[in-house]
Amino acid sequence: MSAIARDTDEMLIASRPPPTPQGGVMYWLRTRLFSGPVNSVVSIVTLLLIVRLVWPVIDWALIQADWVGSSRADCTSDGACWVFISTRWSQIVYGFYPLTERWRVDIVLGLFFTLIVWLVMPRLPGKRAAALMALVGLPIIAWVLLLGGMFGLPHVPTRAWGGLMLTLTIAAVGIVGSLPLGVVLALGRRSKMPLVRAICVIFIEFWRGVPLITVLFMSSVMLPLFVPANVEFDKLLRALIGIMLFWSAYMAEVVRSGLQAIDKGQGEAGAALGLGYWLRMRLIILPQALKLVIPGIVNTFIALFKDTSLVLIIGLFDVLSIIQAGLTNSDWLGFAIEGYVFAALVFWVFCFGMSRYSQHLERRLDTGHQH
Amino acid sequence: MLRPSVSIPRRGRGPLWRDPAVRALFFQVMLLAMVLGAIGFLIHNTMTNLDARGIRTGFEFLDHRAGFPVSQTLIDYSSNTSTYGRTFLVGLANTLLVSALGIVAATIIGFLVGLARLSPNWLLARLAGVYVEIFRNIPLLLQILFWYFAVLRTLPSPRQSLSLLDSFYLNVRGLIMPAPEAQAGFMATPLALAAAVVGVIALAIIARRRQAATGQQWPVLPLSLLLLIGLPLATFWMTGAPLEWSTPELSGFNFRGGMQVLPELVALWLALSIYTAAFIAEIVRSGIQSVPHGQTEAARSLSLPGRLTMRRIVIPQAMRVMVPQVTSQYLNLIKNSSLATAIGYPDLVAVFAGTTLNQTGQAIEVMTMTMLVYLSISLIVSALMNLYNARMSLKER
Amino acid sequence: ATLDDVKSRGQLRCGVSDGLAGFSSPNAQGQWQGIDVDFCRAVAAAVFGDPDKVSFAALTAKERFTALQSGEVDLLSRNSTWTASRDNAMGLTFAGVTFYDGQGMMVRKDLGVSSAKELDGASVCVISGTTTELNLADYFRANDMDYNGVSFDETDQSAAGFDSGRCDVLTSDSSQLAALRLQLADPESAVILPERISKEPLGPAVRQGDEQWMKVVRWTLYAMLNAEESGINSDNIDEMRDSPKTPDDARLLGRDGNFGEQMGLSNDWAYNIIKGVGNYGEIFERNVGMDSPLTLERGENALWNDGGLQYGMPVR
Amino acid sequence: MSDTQHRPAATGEATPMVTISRLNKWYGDFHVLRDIDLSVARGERIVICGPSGSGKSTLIRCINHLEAHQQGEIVVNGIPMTNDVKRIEQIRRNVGMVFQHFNLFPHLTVLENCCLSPIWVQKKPRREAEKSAMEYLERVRIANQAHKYPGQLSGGQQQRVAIARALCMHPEVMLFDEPTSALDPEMIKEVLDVMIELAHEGMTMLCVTHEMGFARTVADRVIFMDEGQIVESAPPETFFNEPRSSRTREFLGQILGH
Amino acid sequence: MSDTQHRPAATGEATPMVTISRLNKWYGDFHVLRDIDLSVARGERIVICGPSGSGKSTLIRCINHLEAHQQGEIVVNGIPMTNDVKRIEQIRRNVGMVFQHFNLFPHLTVLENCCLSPIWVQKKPRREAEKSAMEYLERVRIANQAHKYPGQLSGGQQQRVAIARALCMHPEVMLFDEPTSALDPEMIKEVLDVMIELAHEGMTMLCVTHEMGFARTVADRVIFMDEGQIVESAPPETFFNEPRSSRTREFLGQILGH
Ligand SMILES: Nc1ncnc2c1ncn2[C@@H]1O[C@H](COP(=O)(O)OP(=O)(O)OP(=O)(O)O)[C@@H](O)[C@H]1O
Ligand SMILES: Nc1ncnc2c1ncn2[C@@H]1O[C@H](COP(=O)(O)OP(=O)(O)OP(=O)(O)O)[C@@H](O)[C@H]1O
Ligand SMILES: [Mg+2]
Ligand SMILES: [Mg+2]
Repeated sequence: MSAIARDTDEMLIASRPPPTPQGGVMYWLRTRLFSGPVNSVVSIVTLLLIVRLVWPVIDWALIQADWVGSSRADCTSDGACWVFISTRWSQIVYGFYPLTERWRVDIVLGLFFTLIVWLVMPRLPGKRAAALMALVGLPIIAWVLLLGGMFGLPHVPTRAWGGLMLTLTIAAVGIVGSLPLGVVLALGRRSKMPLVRAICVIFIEFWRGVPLITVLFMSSVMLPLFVPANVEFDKLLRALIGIMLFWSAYMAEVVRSGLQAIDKGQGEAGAALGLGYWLRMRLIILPQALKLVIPGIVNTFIALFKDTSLVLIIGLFDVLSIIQAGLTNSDWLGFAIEGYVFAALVFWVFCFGMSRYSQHLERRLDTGHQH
Repeated sequence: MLRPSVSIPRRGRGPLWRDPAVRALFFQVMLLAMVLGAIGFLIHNTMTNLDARGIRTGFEFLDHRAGFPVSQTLIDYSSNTSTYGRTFLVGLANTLLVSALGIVAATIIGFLVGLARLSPNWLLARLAGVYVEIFRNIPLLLQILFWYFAVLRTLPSPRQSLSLLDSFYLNVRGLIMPAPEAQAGFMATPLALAAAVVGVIALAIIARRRQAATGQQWPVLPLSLLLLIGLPLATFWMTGAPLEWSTPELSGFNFRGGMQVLPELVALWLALSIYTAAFIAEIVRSGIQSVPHGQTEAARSLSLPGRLTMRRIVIPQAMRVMVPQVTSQYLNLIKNSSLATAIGYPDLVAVFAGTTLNQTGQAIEVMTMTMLVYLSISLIVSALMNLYNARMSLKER
Repeated sequence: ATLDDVKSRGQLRCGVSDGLAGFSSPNAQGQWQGIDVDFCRAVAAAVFGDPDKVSFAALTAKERFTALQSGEVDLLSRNSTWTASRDNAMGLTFAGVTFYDGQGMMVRKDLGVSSAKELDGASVCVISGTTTELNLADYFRANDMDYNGVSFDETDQSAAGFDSGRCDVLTSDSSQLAALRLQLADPESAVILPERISKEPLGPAVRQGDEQWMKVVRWTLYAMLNAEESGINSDNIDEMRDSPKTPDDARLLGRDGNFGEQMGLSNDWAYNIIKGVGNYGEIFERNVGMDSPLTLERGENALWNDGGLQYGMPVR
Repeated sequence: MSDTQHRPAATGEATPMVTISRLNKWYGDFHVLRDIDLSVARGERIVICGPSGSGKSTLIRCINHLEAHQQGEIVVNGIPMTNDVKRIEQIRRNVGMVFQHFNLFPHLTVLENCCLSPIWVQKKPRREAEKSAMEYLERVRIANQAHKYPGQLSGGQQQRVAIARALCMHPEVMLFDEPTSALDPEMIKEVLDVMIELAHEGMTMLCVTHEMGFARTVADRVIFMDEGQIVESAPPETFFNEPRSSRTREFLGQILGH
Repeated sequence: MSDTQHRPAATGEATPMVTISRLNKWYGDFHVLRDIDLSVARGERIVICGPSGSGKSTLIRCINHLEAHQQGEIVVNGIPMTNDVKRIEQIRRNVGMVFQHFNLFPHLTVLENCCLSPIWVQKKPRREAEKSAMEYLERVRIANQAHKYPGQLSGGQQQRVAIARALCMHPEVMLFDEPTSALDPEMIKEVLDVMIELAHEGMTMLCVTHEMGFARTVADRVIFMDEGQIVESAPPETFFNEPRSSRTREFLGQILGH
């Protein structure tokens, strides 16, 4: 017995650093891609497939493409004609926002992206201030600047909004609005009061059940029938409310599924500490439940982001619709592929960003709890 | 001592509004009043406004002749004689068809991709990740267009159709197959199918009994499949194959006779399943991750193999997290099927809320009907899933 | 009344298409362009003297009538065909015809078809929710032929479907067919058949029961037609007003009589239209005619005295 | 043990801290608690023991209304328990609890777990709360783990965190549900020492435990439960030496036997 | 205790059941297990004790590969542990485990929990599996709860289910991670009796526990761990009466002190 053989009072074995794991490209390749016959075949097939599929796309989109010019006449090569995008660029970003006022959009977008970066970069300090700014400051500033009509800024009606700025506005408002609403609905659905529960269930199932298109259709072209004569609502506002209610129902179900997975003991422990219902939810249950369903929340955010295109129904042009509308211009008939590819890229970049950030969050919030 | 039938009320000695029962009642009555009030207000307004604008309402239009053709009809329909009411049913059937196909496919792909994302095989996990990131992050409309034109581009024109046995043809107009026409005596085959279904159920029960008694496990799935396919087929041949096939023939521009699977349907189905599967995959992943690690460890220490651990331990518990969200995805898929209009698949929105609405101009009726239909489909799906969810929920103290 | 509402709002709300070459689509600067758009601007000019006092609501085919019925827009100028049922049963009134169109058919050359009558059994791509879809059905039934319809909701997609061989025939208003043909990968692979299978008079519509507003819209169109007939255009209008050549011109341009006031407008209403937007010919050439990529002939849309159908009622 | 003589006069106080009278509880048709009568004086230390499934946990969970009872009355610190949410919260603020399964909050660090109640319920400044939490963590000897998450601790470490967390509330009554079950003997002693100190500070304690050593040396009264009833309730000397009921004798026989 | 003399000759067997040599394991940079050498003979009963966080759980979790180790070798029943899944499953089929936190399957009833492995791994007929499960449940005295769900049981009841579940596999080695922590003394005795019976049937056991009584009467060898190492390994008489290391003496001092 080695333990017995040890000197009794100096038996301490010093803590050693762990053995360094093997490294190097070859090791990586061997373990990750070619660790067995099946794996190797899969790897090779995949690599071939990637080359077969991706190369023509690169060739078309980058190598053979035309980049500069001002009209379709400048597109001479076989590849993509990005001239369409470059001539339409400002419209894709600003929609129909008046030329002379676009600096206002620039400020808001600049502020928006700065805040996002600030919130997302883990190393930057002052997260609380940034969050406050993003949730309170930015909306006010955006509202004043974008809409105008005060402080000597000319009024820009929401009809003139469009393109990326509209997409981002709707998505941001939708995301920021639907999450808390969804949480409240989810809690309501699990409430012990039968009527509150019934109303939340009805609300959720109703909004989950109807297509957003018909909701927007009703809210845009039929709303004047539902409200007393000469009551006027801004169309964008209607869309925002519709989108928020619609997606909050989805969010509620995501949150509910998270709540279902939380151990009852957690709530009891909170109660035993004297925390009231709301504090218990806020400090104990929701943080865990929401963490659990981050993928579902991001699913909803991504779906919401892409669904902003539906505001075309109410005559507003988001990125996709404005590209589509541009394609109907008689100068640019027949460039649909470029337009659609570019639209896909724009959506992809934003959604991918959200997706990556959420995965980063999942990893960061992992506290190694194993029960 | 038996449990008292009525638990003794313990009214708080504090003020009345502190009593939770009183409080709950008050809030609930308030809420109900508000909701009812809002609904009444809306209805009243609509009626006055309709009156004031002299807009005709009513459902007589459903009996008027529609007069436009629909490219895929699962039920009898003819542009000459059928009514607008019929277009509603035709569109509904098409929506249900593509939704059902999509839900099945999306569930399967979604589960596989979600499991693959957690696979220890690095490449598989990475591929699944790429799948999710690509198909989740691009608008569905663009994906539908992509698949549609990708499908169309790879298929030959009718005259160069790929053909099999001179009765199956594949071309840009779709897959054209012989259509069966039942003759006398055909009824035996469906009856045989029903018998097979009963047989499968019996088989499952017997297999279970047998397992209980001897521990032998039968390959129930293959046996059931054999039964389900074999029995009707055998009956069919034995009764003398009482089916006439109307074989398609190329005449003029197109094939006539036979039945056809439209490329629109295939493209829409592909796009819907692939897109929704990306979402389901993420839900599956989060569901599986929500199961405490201790559960897997316990299963492993009982030496359950990996697949069984997944099936018996992890997935049943992951369902709590997955079911409400997957329900949402099913509902989304059903609703997203209305993007069909972009590629000319005649679903409910395209046929009824599109063409019919435009011909008749009766927006309120048409939109309400459309909304109600989606709502009912959704409620049915959601009710079924909630039932399942309630069964999955844990028994706790 | 609508006119008062519009005036008090200070802006005309006009429903246009969410994208249709030559009729309404946004240009690179984000301004709406097209015949339908210019007509909206003309009405705005007539009411306010300023063609820019108009806000455009982009409407899909499905929404257009509902939006007008519900009061979401004051005027619908969205390539809509004037039909009896729309005029009578839907609570709308058409105010005139801005564009005489007809439904045509385009087929692949390699089918070797030269007449629509030979299309029995063909697959046809069509835009859903339009009169086109119904005309198509009628035409084939009348000629005792069969067809498979594939209904898309966007012109673009239907053209792409045709291009990829999904359909043998693409049908649409002939004003669009020419443009769609240019979009094909190889425009030479398709021909437009000579038949017009329907009449498609496209025009602006207003809500039923508001005579005054309907007349404002109708006379806006007549003013543009009359201006073209008298050779008045946006370049020469100032000198024409200062020295009208004929009494007709004088009345049209508000030098004589109070025809504007009779409608509830100012007397220089027609001047404002021509000055701000142009006469009918200008609008046509600019948006769909020879000055545009669509290069459509005037055809039926020529003035009556050039052998066309466009006829402005006299201002008298 | 040396501290037996420091025990405060447990019965000298005027109002009892916890009074339970004719408490009955059912799970479905299963009668878990039957006619429980119990009065706990201020500063009294009570040990509850009994076979597994006899309703010990259920009883102490009723005291801070984690389980609703169907019949009977519970009065804690003069506040009668009703369904009123405010009142339940008021009671819970005075009652600390250590769970059999710890129920630590996995998304918060050890320190955050401990500061939760002081900061949010007692509205203490964070710094102060953290200081006092660190003191308790020090007492249970895991101050050095303060910034780890519960998932990274061993079972015994988690249990000590659970104790520290309950103590940080400065409750007047502490309920312990087998607080030493996951500890090694060394640790048990330390935890018990902490509990004894608390008792000196006048804290009332109800402790479900099978540490008979603890019961013998620390408890003012030992309660033996079986099948949902209080079978025996007596000071430790009487309890261990001359138990009245035969069921208790049997139980004690087992303990002394192994 | 009466059964001490029935102990089988633990060291008389030819091949050891479990052999661990120079086992090292790190959590990140934290060196949890340091140069562990241990050989367990067939039918031997080993008790592992030591302060909280000393790596006891980690050690036994390595034996059925719930934790991967970085250095050293483990051989169970003649099968060397590698990364090969098949082989790991083969090892696990011989090794039962009772977890510190029970880890029962909450969606299955008690009986289903117990029958899972017999039915699906050992392919026993359900009826037979259920019968044998009921026997084990009877042994740990919760046969009457067989159709409840784990969430409806008391802590002690859950622990007994966990033991029964592991026994239902009929393993050759049992790993117990504090199997009696949530039990009352009566129950502890019964569970220990079950364990002793198992030992008579020739089962090898590694048991992390702080029940020194159990160690004294049942163990063939007691192992004391501290800071990830085996500090002392000796038969109980030697261990308790003449421990060699001062660390052990200190630890025992604490136990005897309270
Ligand atoms: N995932 C992890 N990451 C970092 N450290 C860990 C992790 N898991 C366990 N540890 C540490 O490893 C050490 C040994 O843990 P282990 O669970 O084996 O202790 P133990 O001896 O079983 O203690 P106890 O008797 O309290 O259960 C502890 O100090 C613990 O904090
Ligand atoms: N939700 C429930 N439904 C039915 N029976 C339940 C439920 N919860 C607990 N029980 C039963 O109530 C009894 C008392 O449980 P309790 O947890 O109070 O026991 P305990 O005395 O604390 O036991 P232990 O010492 O094992 O923790 C047990 O027999 C248990 O099976
Ligand atoms: Mg208990
Ligand atoms: Mg441990």
